[in-house]
Amino acid sequence: MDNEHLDVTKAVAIVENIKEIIDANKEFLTKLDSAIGDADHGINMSRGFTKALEKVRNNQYNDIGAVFKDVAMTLMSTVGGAAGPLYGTFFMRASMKLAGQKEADLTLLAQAFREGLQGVVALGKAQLGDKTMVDALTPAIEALEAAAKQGLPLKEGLKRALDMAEKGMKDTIPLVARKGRASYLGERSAGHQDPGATSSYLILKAICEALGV
Amino acid sequence: MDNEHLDVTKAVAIVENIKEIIDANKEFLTKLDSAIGDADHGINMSRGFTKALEKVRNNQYNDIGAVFKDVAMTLMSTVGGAAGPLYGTFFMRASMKLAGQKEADLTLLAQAFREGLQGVVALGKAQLGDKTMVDALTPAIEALEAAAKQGLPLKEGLKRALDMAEKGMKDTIPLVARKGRASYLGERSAGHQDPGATSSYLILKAICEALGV
Amino acid sequence: MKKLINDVEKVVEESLSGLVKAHADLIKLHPSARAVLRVDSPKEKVAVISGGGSGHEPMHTGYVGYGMLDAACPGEIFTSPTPDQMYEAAKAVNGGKGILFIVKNYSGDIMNFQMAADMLAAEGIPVEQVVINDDVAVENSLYTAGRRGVGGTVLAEKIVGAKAEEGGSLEEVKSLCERVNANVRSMGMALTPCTVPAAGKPTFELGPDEIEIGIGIHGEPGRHRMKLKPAREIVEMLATPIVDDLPFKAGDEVLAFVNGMGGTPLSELYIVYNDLSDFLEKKGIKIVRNLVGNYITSLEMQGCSITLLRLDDEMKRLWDAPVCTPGLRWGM
Amino acid sequence: MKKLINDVEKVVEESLSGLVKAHADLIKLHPSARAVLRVDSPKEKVAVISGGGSGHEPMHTGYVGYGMLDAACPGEIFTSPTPDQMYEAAKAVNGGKGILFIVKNYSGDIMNFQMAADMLAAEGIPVEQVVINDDVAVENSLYTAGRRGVGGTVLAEKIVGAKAEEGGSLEEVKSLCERVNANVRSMGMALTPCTVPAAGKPTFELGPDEIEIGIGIHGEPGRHRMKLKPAREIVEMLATPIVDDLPFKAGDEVLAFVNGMGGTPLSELYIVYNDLSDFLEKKGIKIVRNLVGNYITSLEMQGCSITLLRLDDEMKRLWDAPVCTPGLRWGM
Ligand SMILES: Nc1ncnc2c1ncn2[C@@H]1O[C@H](COP(=O)(O)OP(=O)(O)O)[C@@H](O)[C@H]1O
Ligand SMILES: Nc1ncnc2c1ncn2[C@@H]1O[C@H](COP(=O)(O)OP(=O)(O)O)[C@@H](O)[C@H]1O
Ligand SMILES: [Mg+2]
Ligand SMILES: [Mg+2]
Ligand SMILES: [Mg+2]
Ligand SMILES: [Mg+2]
Repeated sequence: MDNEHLDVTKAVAIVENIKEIIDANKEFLTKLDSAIGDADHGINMSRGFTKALEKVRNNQYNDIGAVFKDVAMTLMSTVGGAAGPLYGTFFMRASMKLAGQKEADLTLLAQAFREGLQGVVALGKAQLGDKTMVDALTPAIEALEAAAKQGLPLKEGLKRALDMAEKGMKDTIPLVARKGRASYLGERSAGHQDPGATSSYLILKAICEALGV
Repeated sequence: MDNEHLDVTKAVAIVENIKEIIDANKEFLTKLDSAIGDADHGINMSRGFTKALEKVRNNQYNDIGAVFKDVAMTLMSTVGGAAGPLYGTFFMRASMKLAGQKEADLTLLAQAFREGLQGVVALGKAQLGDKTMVDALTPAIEALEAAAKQGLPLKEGLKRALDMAEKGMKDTIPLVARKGRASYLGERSAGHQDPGATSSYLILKAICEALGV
Repeated sequence: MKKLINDVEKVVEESLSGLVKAHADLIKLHPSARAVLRVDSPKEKVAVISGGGSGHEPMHTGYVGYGMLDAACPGEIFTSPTPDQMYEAAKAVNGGKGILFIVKNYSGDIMNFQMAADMLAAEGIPVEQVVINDDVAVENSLYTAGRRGVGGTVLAEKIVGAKAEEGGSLEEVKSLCERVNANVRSMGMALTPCTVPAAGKPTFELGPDEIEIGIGIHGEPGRHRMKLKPAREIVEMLATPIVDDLPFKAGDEVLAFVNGMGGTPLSELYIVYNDLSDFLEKKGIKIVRNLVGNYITSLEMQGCSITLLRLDDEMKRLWDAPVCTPGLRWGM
Repeated sequence: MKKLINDVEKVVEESLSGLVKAHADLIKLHPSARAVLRVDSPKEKVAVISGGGSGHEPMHTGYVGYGMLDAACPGEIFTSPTPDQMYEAAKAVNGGKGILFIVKNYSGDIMNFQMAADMLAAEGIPVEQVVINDDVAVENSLYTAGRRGVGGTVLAEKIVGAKAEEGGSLEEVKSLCERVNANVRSMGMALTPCTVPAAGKPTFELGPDEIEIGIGIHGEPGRHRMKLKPAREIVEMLATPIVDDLPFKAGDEVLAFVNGMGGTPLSELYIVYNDLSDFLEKKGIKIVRNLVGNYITSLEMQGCSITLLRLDDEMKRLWDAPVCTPGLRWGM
């Protein structure tokens, strides 16, 4: 097992860890969503990743793409709400890039996540600054890409991505939402951290932890 | 105006004073009814005597019976609940005894009230000790009758009646209700003063005050 | 107290005004007395009349119309109506075949309806009364004002109304009503109290995790107060005394009525129905008709009641017969 | 949190189970996907399908049946359903004349229905979508996810369902649905919040004398929070932006829909209807149809919404057409 590649075992560990971290933050995410949404984001995400993990645990995989494809399908059919199709699409598009791959380096991972993000934007039509998950995902994936271009190690790339996701997440606080339920609040949405941006950060954090970053 | 007779002017003053005292005790009666009933006794009684007073004020009377008949009819058609027909009947039966009378002495008053009480018992079928208005009315009317028999002055008779009504009212506290809504509480009705016994006491108190007792 | 009202003194009046405006094709107000009348009350039928305190909507005013009530007399909130209301309503809808009063067993209702019946009888109008007393929560009914009339009233009004509509005589309609009453049992519970507008405060208090089993429809306390339980256990606590009382037996065909107290979402009532259906299935009691919803309420109270009616063929047929009222409608 | 439930994870499942047991003559569950289907969905008609988060009962599952929906796909409480639900439901009720999805405008609903539509289109099944967005409480809809779909959805489902039932083509049914949406406006308010079972806490907080004007059906905050007002003023605050928006004009014939949020007693809704009727009369707007009751709810929330639909002759005729669903029934 090398440190520069994501492989099937690690991919499964990632799913396990996402489930853990989302569960641990279930109430927190729901609380964020109750401030500017409808108080279900943590519940939805926890339900989805619990099912995704069940699915992944009950399967044998030969490539990373297949792991993420199962995650995508499960999220799509169990999360519901806005986050369901968005994260479903994210993992689906990423899995297509990783299809057939037994391992992925930083470059491939960055490409896969970029595809995922493009899917999210195509479906949800959110722009940067609309106070959504896109605000955490975009800088994180840009950081991954930059690190890949500089030939940095996988862990270093992920670490930088996580830092940027965290920054993007926190930067949603002053924003006025323009997409999703929070947009109905208008100015009143400012001052609250976006739940979806937060779950995106937590997912990245789980990936990092699973890979020992 | 003599002190030994009730006349039309005093009868109207009685209605005015009942309305005052019931209004002043509206919340209290409702609170008693909320402990062992449905929290409307004060509201019902206040509505009824407000209307009764309106009616009485808008009329000219030649006899006491007519005053109480208007009170009876108004209570019957505005109070509702258990208290409406009971007090309606009380005043109706009393008014029949007083029909055509320009004044009433203690003896006649005692007879009229006895008739009223008999109407209440015929309609509601409550026995002494069932924790109802009958428990305040019965000893009070017995005191009136006794005072009349002894040839005591009107005011003295009323004073004794009021004392007995108060005692009867307080004696309802430990009783277990067997009639009316409070009976549904079973043992739990013990420890609370009956709202209807309380309004009966207050009506008698208003009569006393109106007559300067 | 937070309510969508204008004036605590005018709650009943304004609500009735809205009701008859919304359903002017079915019902109208009596010109002088506080009573809701069918617009098309036919001559040549027994007039079925009910009434009682307001705050239980849609009962009774919402049940006036084809195949159910000819008139309803609403009192103030939780307060029996007065005899003049029933008297005037009866005079207005009397078609010559007589009047049936369906009365819920509460001291006030009994006395006020009795006085109205006396007034009508004095004028030679044939009038009968049936008192509904289906609430098994009331134990020792010998030492109380007796069992209260609750959910069974709605079923009686529907079935008896259909019988009157098809031309039943006063005697037939009355005895059917007695038969319904003899075969129906109910019990309710509350999650939260309710607030009579004129009182401004809840009629009773329940802790944040307490419920009251055996509650009456005016918030009269019930059999026990206890900690919140799962719906399944609540259903068992309500349905067991109901089943044991009649008793309902394996093979009986019943109408199962899950009623909301006014503030309970429909989704929860269906959970209750689901559990009730399991409960009765285990006992071999067959649900052949059902009614689920807020039909006899206690203002905004959260909670539910369960009513079981043992059906015979006539009752089934009459239950299925067309009904067209603001609160219950099918077949037309 | 006090609710008549067994398990926060199973609220939707058990409630659906109760619903289909109670109305087995009208509806059934899809054998694998979470969807409620008409038992008698005829071939040779456009299948009308809706869905959305649960917690708004009777919408949508209670509107499946003759003359309304062919299928409804309930999500978790306040959470959009997933594409596989709509996909499977559509496959089950597809009669060959195509599928219309009636979608409320929420990001989640839009995306999930869109994915289902893509999946069906990929199989060559003709599918159209109409998004209902009638909530005038949402200002600046350019800078938001747009106006939400609220009370107008119920009216659209009834009218469009009747059109499909009488054999309208997919094109006709769709364009009628768009016409209903173009002529309907709504706004709601809350007296109290509601609690999503899985969350266990109220979705927002309101002081003991505060109300929220312009609330969404998931407890999304509205335009203003203010002190409790009389019903008449609340009606004015809701109806004025509704009337001004379309705008509704003197002489317009409308369907006036006073909806309860789930925990509001019917008596209060009729007071609101009474005030609304006065309000519209002053403006010369004529109520020619109405609906008053709890039809699109937010769990046990207390409050109400007002919806006005400008009617044309076809809409009137289709509104009056027979409908037979658990939640809405007349004419049969
Ligand atoms: N159009 C969109 N594009 C990207 N992200 C979105 C969009 N709409 C909503 N989101 C994200 O989804 C999150 C809310 O998810 P969730 O609470 O699960 O769904 P819902 O709003 O349907 O209840 C928001 O915090 C936001 O980050
Ligand atoms: N059968 C009865 N006989 C005599 N008094 C009765 C009877 N039933 C009830 N009452 C009296 O009526 C009172 C309650 O009156 P009220 O609250 O106005 O009526 P309700 O119980 O219908 O709400 C009781 O406190 C009791 O004194
Ligand atoms: Mg949410
Ligand atoms: Mg009382
Ligand atoms: Mg009362
Ligand atoms: Mg949601």
